[in-house]
Amino acid sequence: MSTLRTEEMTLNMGPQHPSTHGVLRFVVRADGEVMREAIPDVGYLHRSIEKIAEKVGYRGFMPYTDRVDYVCAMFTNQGWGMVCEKLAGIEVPKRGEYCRVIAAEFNRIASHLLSVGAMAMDIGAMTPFAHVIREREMINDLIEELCGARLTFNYMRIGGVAWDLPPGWREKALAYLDHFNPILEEYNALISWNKIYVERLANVGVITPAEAINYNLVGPNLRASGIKWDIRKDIPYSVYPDFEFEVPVGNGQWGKLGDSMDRYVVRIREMAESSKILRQALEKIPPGAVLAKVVRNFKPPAGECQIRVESGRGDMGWYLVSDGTGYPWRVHVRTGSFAAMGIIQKLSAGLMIADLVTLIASLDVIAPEIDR
Amino acid sequence: MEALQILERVKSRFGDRVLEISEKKPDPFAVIEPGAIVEVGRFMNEDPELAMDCLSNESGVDYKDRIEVVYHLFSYTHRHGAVLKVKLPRDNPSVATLEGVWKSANWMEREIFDLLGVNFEGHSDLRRILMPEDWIGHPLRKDFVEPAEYHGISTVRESPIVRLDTKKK
Amino acid sequence: MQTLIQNLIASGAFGKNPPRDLVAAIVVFVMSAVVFLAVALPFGGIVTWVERRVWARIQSRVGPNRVGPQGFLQWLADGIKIICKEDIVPDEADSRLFKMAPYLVMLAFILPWAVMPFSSSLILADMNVGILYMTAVTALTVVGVLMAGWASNNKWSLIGGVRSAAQIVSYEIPAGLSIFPVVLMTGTLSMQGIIRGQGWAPQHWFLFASPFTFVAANILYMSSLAEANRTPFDLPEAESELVAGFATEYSGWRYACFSMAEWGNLFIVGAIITTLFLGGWQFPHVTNNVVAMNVLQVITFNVKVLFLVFLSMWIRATLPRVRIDQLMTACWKYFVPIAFVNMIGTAVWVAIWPDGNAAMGYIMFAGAIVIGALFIQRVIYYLRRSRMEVYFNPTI
Amino acid sequence: MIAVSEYVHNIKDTVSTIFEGMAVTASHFMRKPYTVQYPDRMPVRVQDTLPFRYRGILDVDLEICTGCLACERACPIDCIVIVADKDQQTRQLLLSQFDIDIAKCMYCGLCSEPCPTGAIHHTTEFEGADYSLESLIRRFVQNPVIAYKAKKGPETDPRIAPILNRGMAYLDQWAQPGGEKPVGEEPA
Repeated sequence: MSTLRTEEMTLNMGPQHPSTHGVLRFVVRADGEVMREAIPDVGYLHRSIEKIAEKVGYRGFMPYTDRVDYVCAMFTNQGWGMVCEKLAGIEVPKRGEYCRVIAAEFNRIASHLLSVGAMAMDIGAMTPFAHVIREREMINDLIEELCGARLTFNYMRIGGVAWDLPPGWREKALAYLDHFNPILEEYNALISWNKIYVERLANVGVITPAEAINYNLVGPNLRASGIKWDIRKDIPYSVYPDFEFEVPVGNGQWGKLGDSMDRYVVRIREMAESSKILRQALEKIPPGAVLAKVVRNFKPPAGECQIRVESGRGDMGWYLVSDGTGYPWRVHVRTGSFAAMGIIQKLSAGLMIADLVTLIASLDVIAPEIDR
Repeated sequence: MEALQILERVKSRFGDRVLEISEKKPDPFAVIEPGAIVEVGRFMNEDPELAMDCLSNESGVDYKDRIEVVYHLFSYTHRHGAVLKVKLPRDNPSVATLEGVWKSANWMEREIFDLLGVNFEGHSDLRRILMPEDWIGHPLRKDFVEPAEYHGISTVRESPIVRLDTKKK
Repeated sequence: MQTLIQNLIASGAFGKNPPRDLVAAIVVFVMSAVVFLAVALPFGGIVTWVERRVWARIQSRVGPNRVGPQGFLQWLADGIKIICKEDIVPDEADSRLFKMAPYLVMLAFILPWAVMPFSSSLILADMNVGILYMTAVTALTVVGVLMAGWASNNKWSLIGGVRSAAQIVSYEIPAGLSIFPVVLMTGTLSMQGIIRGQGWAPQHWFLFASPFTFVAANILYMSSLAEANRTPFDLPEAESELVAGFATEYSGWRYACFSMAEWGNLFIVGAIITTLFLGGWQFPHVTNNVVAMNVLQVITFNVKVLFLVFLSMWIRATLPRVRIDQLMTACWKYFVPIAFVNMIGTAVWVAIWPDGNAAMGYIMFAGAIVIGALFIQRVIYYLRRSRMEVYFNPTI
Repeated sequence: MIAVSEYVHNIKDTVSTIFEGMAVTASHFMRKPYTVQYPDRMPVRVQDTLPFRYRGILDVDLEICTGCLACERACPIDCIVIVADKDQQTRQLLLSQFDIDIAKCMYCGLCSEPCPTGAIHHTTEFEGADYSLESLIRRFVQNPVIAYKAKKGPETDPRIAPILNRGMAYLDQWAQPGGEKPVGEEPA
């Protein structure tokens, strides 16, 4: 019986597709439901922020760093501030570091909330996303009162932060944290331990520890593969040594180690850890100045340096080369999503189309971070 | 191990192919001869002492007279890192790809090729990553002039505010 | 219906001795027109408004409340908007199939209304093969959806269409198998006969007749959800993967047919399960005025059906979507074997107790109440932990 | 074939987790919706509920603008255009143009930071939609005005004093580099 002539389908998923987070495009070669290969095609959101940095100078570049990763913009602010401080040797006052950690950890919770909610929406449950947006809205209100903006904060400056905590803000933040923990547990009961949800995520896109390191995965994607590595703990920066918190690591409880369910659960646990850090930071914040004395047109000495910040999507490398003038010579950001994108093509062979959506959501990849 | 010790160890191993080691304050680095980068990388990856199992960051920098490719290596086992540099001529910069040693180099090298025009020999799939396929020129080069329009879409938008010139006399 | 026609002719509304079959035809035609225009179509619209309000309440938002009182005319506004929209036929699409598909799907939504048992005498056609007709007709949607998927010349729609064909065809089996236990117990296929086999009180319903029928009811409900493309099985138009699945290329009135059929099927799913397991229109004999009894029966039938429709909205807001291979494993490895066990179990059950075991009815009913109490206790637990203020008023 | 125990475990797991999920959603039926009915069914105007530091559309008090062009230099996108030049006869600084293109502005707050008198500041107004691009350029100077000259002591002129106090209050919000600022005092 002559075999039926079957033909592979080339599907065009994106750039306007509901579940590629931001403008991402995948050329999917699929045989029915099962994919042969998904070739990512990025660059739709490329604004060349690194070229802009060379034109607008050190102080003017801070608002642009919010646009590198607008879901958790505090970390990019912190990264840019720290790389300039390291090059110029500026010492940030203690209270300034505490304000930075508080704002950053709130933003990490908001970023993880969005990524966790978007993953539930991609798998078909609408309600968790609405609950997540409600919680994120409360955090946005808190940060709005702190720095005046909800998404592109521009809260930090070279040498510290722009504003001190407004009066009464501390109590509001602590009240939110008390409200947040039961809501997180309720969210888990609603979707995280749901059998259909676990079935959709377990054993999908398994990344072994060696592969994770070789492909330079970072942050929750790396920790989900069982590697206990968190910049806040292993290369301590800012005031993170003052707080005790553990680093959640994937343990392959639902399927093989390093599958999408592990990445999801690591993010859920990281939110609980961040709220622990926030509680300690809000209690132990010392009085004093929040901004070091930095001359208005900031000119760091010629030279180059690199720092790494534990952002919502993993450790973000800021590499700065300066030639002594008021404008940076070269800025390079290596972000978590860019590293995670490299592995999608290899992982996508053999997955189903519905799994590609899950894989993208579990790697928490967003377009502005990839294209910069 | 301290960054400088690592670089000394590499220098002792490769001798003159490591051109110079600079102890500049924030991050010391070693300049490697372009031809030897793959062996150095493989050595640093496999040597149990260094065990650099991750190419954390690879960036290209365009100095007016030369283009440098900077490799930030890192080791999760020993928790230490090192910085290597390769100096390339500006007109036709090309260096061997490190994709064989670290898979993460694939995307980073494509970005450097796209934005700075450095050709990586032996790269599995060297094409533009961020700019459109038919873009002319490499944007991050210092001498790059932005084209006025691309496929009929103008890339220049004058500011709508007109500055009054009140210089009467 | 026959009794209705008899006393209509007797009352001389149609002159002295009118031709009987002409009158019967007119009455049936008018009744079905009324049912179609006054119940089926408005229901398809109103349920969209109710679903959006229920969803909104679950997602701590408000839902449509601007068009008409509390947004009640929202569905009318949507309907008019969608009818005024231009319905485009993609040029490479196979236009004849493309235009036919929505009407086939609409047909599959309209035909089951013929055997819908609203009350003891209010049924369009009391066939003696009622339930068989119902399952056969609901399977028509496969043809329509497959045609839509293929004809819109869009790869995503093709995947949506093929997925839905596989899903509906394979979920016919457990649905069919779950109907057998009821047919075994009542011995008839006619809808009215099945309902007359049950009493009005819950312990006389077939749902609690035996553990087998209880499980059969759940399997029938889940598989009809799958046939109606509802979560957790709404793969054909999975928003996050296939945009809108087979209905991507449709717009205007043709898209309205698809969405009308999809939401209307909820009523049909609810009606099948109410007739088979929840005692249909059975109501205690309070008055012997026939019209009043019929009205009460219609009310009980609709209340039960609307509760099941509400349940499917509630499930859709809570559960995520299964993947295509999990869908197939669920059907062939879990639903079909258990449905067989139920069928054999009921056969043995009927052999031992030909007219049903009353004690088991009470026990099962008590078990259901215990599960309900446990559920309410969990709800109160979550309410107290979240410390959000309690608020019952549905309007805002 | 998977073991019967795993088969039953799967079913039990599915039923119990769906039961939990339904309980959570059921508890949401009894909760107050979190959304507000912006723009028309609001108890109080949104702009008044926003915090003091909210970075909305820019506003300039020309009475206390000293014409020092600090904001124009600080703006990374050059969307502020000021023309202020010394008038030969009266030796005074004349402000003849002060335009801000709020379509291009990214509300980053870098301009209001260096302003000595707090003339340029963010309001809590955010509804900037308009019919023409032209009207998105906010022109603050109709006819040329003399720039404000900061006096040594407190401001005497009763008309300008409240505006200056408001401006300085806005500036107090910013962290003074290196300055020890006690926590908690908030301008009225």
